[in-house]
Amino acid sequence: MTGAAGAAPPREGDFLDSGRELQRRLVEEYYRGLAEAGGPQRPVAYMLVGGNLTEIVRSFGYEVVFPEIVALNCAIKHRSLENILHAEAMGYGLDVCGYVKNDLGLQDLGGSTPFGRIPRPDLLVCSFSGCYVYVKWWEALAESYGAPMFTYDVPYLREEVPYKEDIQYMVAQLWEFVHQLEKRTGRAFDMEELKRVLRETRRAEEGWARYLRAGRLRPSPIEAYFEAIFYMFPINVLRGTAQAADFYDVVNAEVERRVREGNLPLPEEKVRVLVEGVPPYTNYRTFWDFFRKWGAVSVVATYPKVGGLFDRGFLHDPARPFESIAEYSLGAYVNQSWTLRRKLIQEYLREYSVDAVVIHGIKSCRSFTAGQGDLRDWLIHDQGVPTLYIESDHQDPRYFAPAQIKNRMDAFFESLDQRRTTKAPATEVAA
Amino acid sequence: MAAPLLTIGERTEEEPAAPSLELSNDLAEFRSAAGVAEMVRLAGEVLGDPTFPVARAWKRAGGRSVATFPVYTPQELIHALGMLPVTVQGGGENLEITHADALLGSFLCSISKSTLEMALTGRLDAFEGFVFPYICDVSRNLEGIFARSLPGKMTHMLHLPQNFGSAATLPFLIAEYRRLLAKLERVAGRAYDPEHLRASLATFNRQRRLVGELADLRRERPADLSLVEMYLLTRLGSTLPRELHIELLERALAELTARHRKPRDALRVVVVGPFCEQPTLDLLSLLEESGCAVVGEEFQMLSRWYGDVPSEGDPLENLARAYLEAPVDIGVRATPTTKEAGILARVERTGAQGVLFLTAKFCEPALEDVVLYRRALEKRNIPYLQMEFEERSTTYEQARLQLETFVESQLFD
Amino acid sequence: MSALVAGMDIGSTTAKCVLLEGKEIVGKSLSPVGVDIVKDAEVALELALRDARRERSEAAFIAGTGYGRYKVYFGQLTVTEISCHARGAHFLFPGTRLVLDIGGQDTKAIRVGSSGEVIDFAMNDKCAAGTGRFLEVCANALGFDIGEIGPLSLQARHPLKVTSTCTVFAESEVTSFVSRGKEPKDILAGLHASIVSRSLSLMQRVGIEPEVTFTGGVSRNEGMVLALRRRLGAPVNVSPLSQFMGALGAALAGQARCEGAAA
Amino acid sequence: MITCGLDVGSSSTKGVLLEDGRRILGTAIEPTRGNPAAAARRVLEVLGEEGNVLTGDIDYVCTTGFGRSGLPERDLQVSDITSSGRGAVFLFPGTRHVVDIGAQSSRALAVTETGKVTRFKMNEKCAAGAGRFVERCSKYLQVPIGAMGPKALDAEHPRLISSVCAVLAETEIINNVAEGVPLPDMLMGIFLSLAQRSHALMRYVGIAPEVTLVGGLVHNPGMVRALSQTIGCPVNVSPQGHYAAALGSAMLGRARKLRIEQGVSPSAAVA
Ligand SMILES: Nc1ncnc2c1ncn2[C@@H]1O[C@H](COP(=O)(O)OP(=O)(O)O)[C@@H](O)[C@H]1O
Ligand SMILES: Nc1ncnc2c1ncn2[C@@H]1O[C@H](COP(=O)(O)OP(=O)(O)O)[C@@H](O)[C@H]1O
Ligand code: SF4
Ligand code: SF4
Ligand code: SF4
Repeated sequence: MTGAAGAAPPREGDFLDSGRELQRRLVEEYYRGLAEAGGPQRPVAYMLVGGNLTEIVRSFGYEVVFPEIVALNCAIKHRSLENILHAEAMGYGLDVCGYVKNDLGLQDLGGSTPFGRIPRPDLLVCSFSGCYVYVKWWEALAESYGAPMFTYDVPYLREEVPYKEDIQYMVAQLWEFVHQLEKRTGRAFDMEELKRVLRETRRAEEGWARYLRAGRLRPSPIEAYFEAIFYMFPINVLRGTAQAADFYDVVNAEVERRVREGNLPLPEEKVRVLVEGVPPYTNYRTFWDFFRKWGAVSVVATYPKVGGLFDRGFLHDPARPFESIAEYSLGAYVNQSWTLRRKLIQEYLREYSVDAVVIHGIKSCRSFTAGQGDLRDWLIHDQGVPTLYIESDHQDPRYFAPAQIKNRMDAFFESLDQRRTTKAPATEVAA
Repeated sequence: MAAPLLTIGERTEEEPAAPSLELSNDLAEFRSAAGVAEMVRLAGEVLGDPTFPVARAWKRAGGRSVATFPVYTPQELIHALGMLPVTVQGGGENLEITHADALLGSFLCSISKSTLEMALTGRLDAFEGFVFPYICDVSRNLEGIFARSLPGKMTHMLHLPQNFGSAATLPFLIAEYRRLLAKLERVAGRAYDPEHLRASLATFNRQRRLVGELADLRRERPADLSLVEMYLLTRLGSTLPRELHIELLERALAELTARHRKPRDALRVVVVGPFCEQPTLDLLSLLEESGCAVVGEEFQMLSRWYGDVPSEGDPLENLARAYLEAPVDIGVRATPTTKEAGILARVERTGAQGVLFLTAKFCEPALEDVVLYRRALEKRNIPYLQMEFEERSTTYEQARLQLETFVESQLFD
Repeated sequence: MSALVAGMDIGSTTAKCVLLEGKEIVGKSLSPVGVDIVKDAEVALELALRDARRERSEAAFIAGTGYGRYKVYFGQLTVTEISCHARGAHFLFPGTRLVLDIGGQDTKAIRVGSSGEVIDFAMNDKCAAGTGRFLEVCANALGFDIGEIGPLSLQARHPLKVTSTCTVFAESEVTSFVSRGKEPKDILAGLHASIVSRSLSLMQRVGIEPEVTFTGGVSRNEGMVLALRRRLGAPVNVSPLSQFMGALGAALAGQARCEGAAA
Repeated sequence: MITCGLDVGSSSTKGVLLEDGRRILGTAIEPTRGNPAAAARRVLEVLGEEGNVLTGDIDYVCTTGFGRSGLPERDLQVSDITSSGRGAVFLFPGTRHVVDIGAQSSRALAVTETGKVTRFKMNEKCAAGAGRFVERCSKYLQVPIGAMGPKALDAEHPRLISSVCAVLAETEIINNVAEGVPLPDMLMGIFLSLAQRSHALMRYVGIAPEVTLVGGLVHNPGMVRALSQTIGCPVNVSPQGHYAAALGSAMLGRARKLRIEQGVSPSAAVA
């Protein structure tokens, strides 16, 4: 699973606005800051996006590296293949998650990226939330760096209301983690500081949620997939800082201006799409173009929820710091059972007046993808929503076959078009 | 849905929940199996039939059974409620996949597809419920697909914890087992009783001990029990009523102890990887044909996850503790030791001359470990070979070539 | 009088052209596709015009489909082959609800509505295994013509089990069967069965609903048609025009566009 | 002692007559055409003529390759990976890494100074990167197979093939033609793509100089250049590299025969 698109410069057709500019600056600053991090003064913790413990780790003065995000930034910059090939030479098979290969290849090659050097980890925090590969990946990092690893076991979310025992288990682990950090850093845990950080977190989450909900408007002033992915960076990477919270204020002001001035993602919104799945970062623009060509705007997407379902009302609560962190880790999108994922999508379909669903399966990500075929079947047969399933990879450009994907997307949108024009009996039209 | 208590055979409610073996004639053949060869033949038949004849027979006799996906589920709980636990380990080489492909992506292991195919085509109708342990994302997600595909059946995703260093893990796992128990109780139509679980622990202890003896025998005298024979005899225990399996193993061991075949010259290898999806019997035979003697492997892990589970005290706690403390070192369980130490210890313990990575195609947990293992082996100059397999394959040219080369490279100098 | 519309399907192995006037197919052509697609398309059009005894100038509208559709520079409209096969099948067999199209490089299952509109579709992903090209390679390896293998497969008495349908390995798999003394007809039956099974899983994806219409070049293979009928346990529509279904659909789309413009 | 090595490949059957493990008396190659036994017989005939040796004078026959087990003439069979390692070291004694590209498979081998294989990796089930693909391209592009390599050397801006599937790669090539990509660029693109796939296997095994290319692709100078360019070091090639596996099996046959003569029990060997 993952995070947010990085420092790629905006291109014509993107919104050339303040949000996008600011996002680029934040990304650059973040990587600049990392370049100087490491060692006892500014120790570095590696963390996974899903169910992460940013707030706690930050309150102990750690800099946080998210290898998933570094990997996707490399992929957007067309730098993933060399890392992946290196990882394959190390012995990682063709079917191993692209993030893992991109990252471990990169690490083995010395950690230098187009944005600067990524520091070595002083601590590995493995939030086992939503993806089994996390455990394997962190194990590999632990062995190659000899760095200490903390495994934060997050049970799978199987009922809407979390089990009491699960929360207890996680809270107990968080306390153990805090004690470990105290020993490691020689600093005492400061609950007030954590609460302060959580307040910033909450402010960012509220802003981000507001932005996402703008997709309900018709026409939508936001692109809830291709644009939102850029805007995921602050919520996932900088959560807990004032910067992140301020960022969404800027973005939301921008969205309001768009609504006022009619500056929309596309001149004409022909199809309102829900997108499910991790994007093909290596061919992000090409993929986006395939939508634009048909006037398809994504008004809601599941992927931006991998860091948490803030738009559904979950927010960190400074009054219940550990409990709310535990609830947060439980509720991230891929940590939810398919039954819950289906339910969420069902609600999105209604709330965002969705016309069609596009599912992008990732060949090397089973966590997200295993079951998307079933989802497709459910959408078409049980929900009556036209749905397209296509497959490529998030990190490995060798698996993005533009001609084939384009052909499928053209056929799909063409058939939607055709169905709108042919007045077929209602029973036949699955929409 | 409070179904009446099971009345199988002559068991009364007061007795511990050991399922009766008199349940049907269908299993009579096993009881009268003349010797190891006959048992192996029957095992091949029963295990090669993706419609689960034993579970069907059990159901016909009025019993209920619950299927579990590999690698580990505390089947003792199912047993203690008077039900038949069965490990569903894929559909084997003869199952044709036409439905499951539509619901699963193309880059998934075969076992996930064949398991779903069996469900969609009614082959799993003998089971009342399905448990998927969190061994990987595929198995975990499969639960959600089953929940939609088989709406009338119980499905459960069992969260096997991965934090082995926390004081909170044991209480969590006990709570997790209780949740599973609650669902199982509904399926069984009876309440959990610690006494019954104690009895089940004893039965499973006995079964594990015998399986262990079989493995020891093979390690010491590989010529007397072929890999396929051992595999089938062991795997039989994942589908037969456990009491019947115990009977069979006792007889088999008695016969095998007297066997003395001429030892063969072969390369001693540890096989790493096939802990979940199972290779075909042909591939297993091929290992031996190409000159490998398998002295360590990961098949049928469930039947040897831990040693004896004590029955004094709270049996549920004992069961949870046994899972957590087991020194099992496979790809779907985070271990306290490093992978490097783990593989070297295994090679040393078994006296292996090489390591064979037999990874199920698309099995990510297995694929990721290979790298760490291989690094450790290279440091020590221990030869290894990595191959991928699928449960559905008919040609073995590639596999044969690689195996032969591997053996030749050790034998010629 | 309705206009003469050309539908062209530039596939991976063959170019097909259909000339449509009103509801009547007045000419058609089938020719191979090589490295010069543009020229091959021209040739296909010329051949069809010759078949219809018409002049190029008479063709009021040209619509293209198939992988080569963007290369057919003289076309006024391009449509994906998915909608074309649906339209074409609906035109010939109005009761069609499911189209199975097996061409040289891909297989598609298309669910269509009562007006011929596409409701859902699925295509082979990952690779070109189990498509028409696969059969060609196998036929070659066994020393037969592509037209011979279907009938031959029907004579099999002990069909073999074939799991790999990788086109590239087909040859060695076939040779290894031959060297094990297996009979060509049994091998062929196995190969056909394995393609049918693959197609079935694709059809499953969109939902199998009668009537089923089989299109694309591989539908000319009687062995495949029969194997498919047997597996489905239901009739399957096949027309002598099956390989032209895409081109026909393109012509129909072109016609609709003309009429739309006229109206 | 005269030993014969027969390499029954999926596309061609190669044979070598070796005297005392040192001197090559003759080589022969015949298309396999799905009938290994017949091809082997033809090769044996040609070998006899070329080496001026009667069948009875051959002391030992060792077979290798895809059809190794189907020949009644054999005394011993070994895998073609084991044997091509030996053969490569015979041809270039400094060899430590062998790339073997045949019709349907490519492999990378790490070898010792005696040619013993210490590690190897072959292409997976998907056959997208081997000689047969080159043959197909030759057909499409209507360039004779022997002319492809030399023509490729004129490339200025090679156009790589991205598709991993050989069948889909054909479509890509056809598209390139339609776009007017010059022939040498396309050809070199094909070889570079193949070289990249081999490179992945080689890196997995670990590349150590000297690197020797064996298998049918040795006849193709375009492939040789693409390979050395991709891996960034020179590659040994010899026309006899096509016979490496046959040669290696002749050597292994000799070693085996010597051991039997010295009275080592046959059961200890691989037969
Ligand atoms: N006469 C025939 N009999 C049986 N099969 C045929 C015949 N002609 C063509 N085919 C099959 O049809 C395939 C080509 O189908 P087609 O639909 O024309 O492909 P495409 O549209 O991709 O070019 C060939 O690969 C071959 O398998
Ligand atoms: N004379 C030649 N010129 C160029 N390429 C050749 C020549 N002979 C063989 N090849 C190439 O070598 C491949 C066959 O290699 P080979 O090692 O004989 O295969 P195998 O051992 O699998 O039969 C062919 O596919 C072709 O690409
Ligand atoms: S498998 Fe998927 S969820 Fe897991 S790390 Fe990879 S991309 Fe993320
Ligand atoms: S074979 Fe591997 S990937 Fe597949 S279900 Fe089993 S553990 Fe998971
Ligand atoms: S070469 Fe074969 S297996 Fe590989 S992608 Fe192509 S058809 Fe599929």
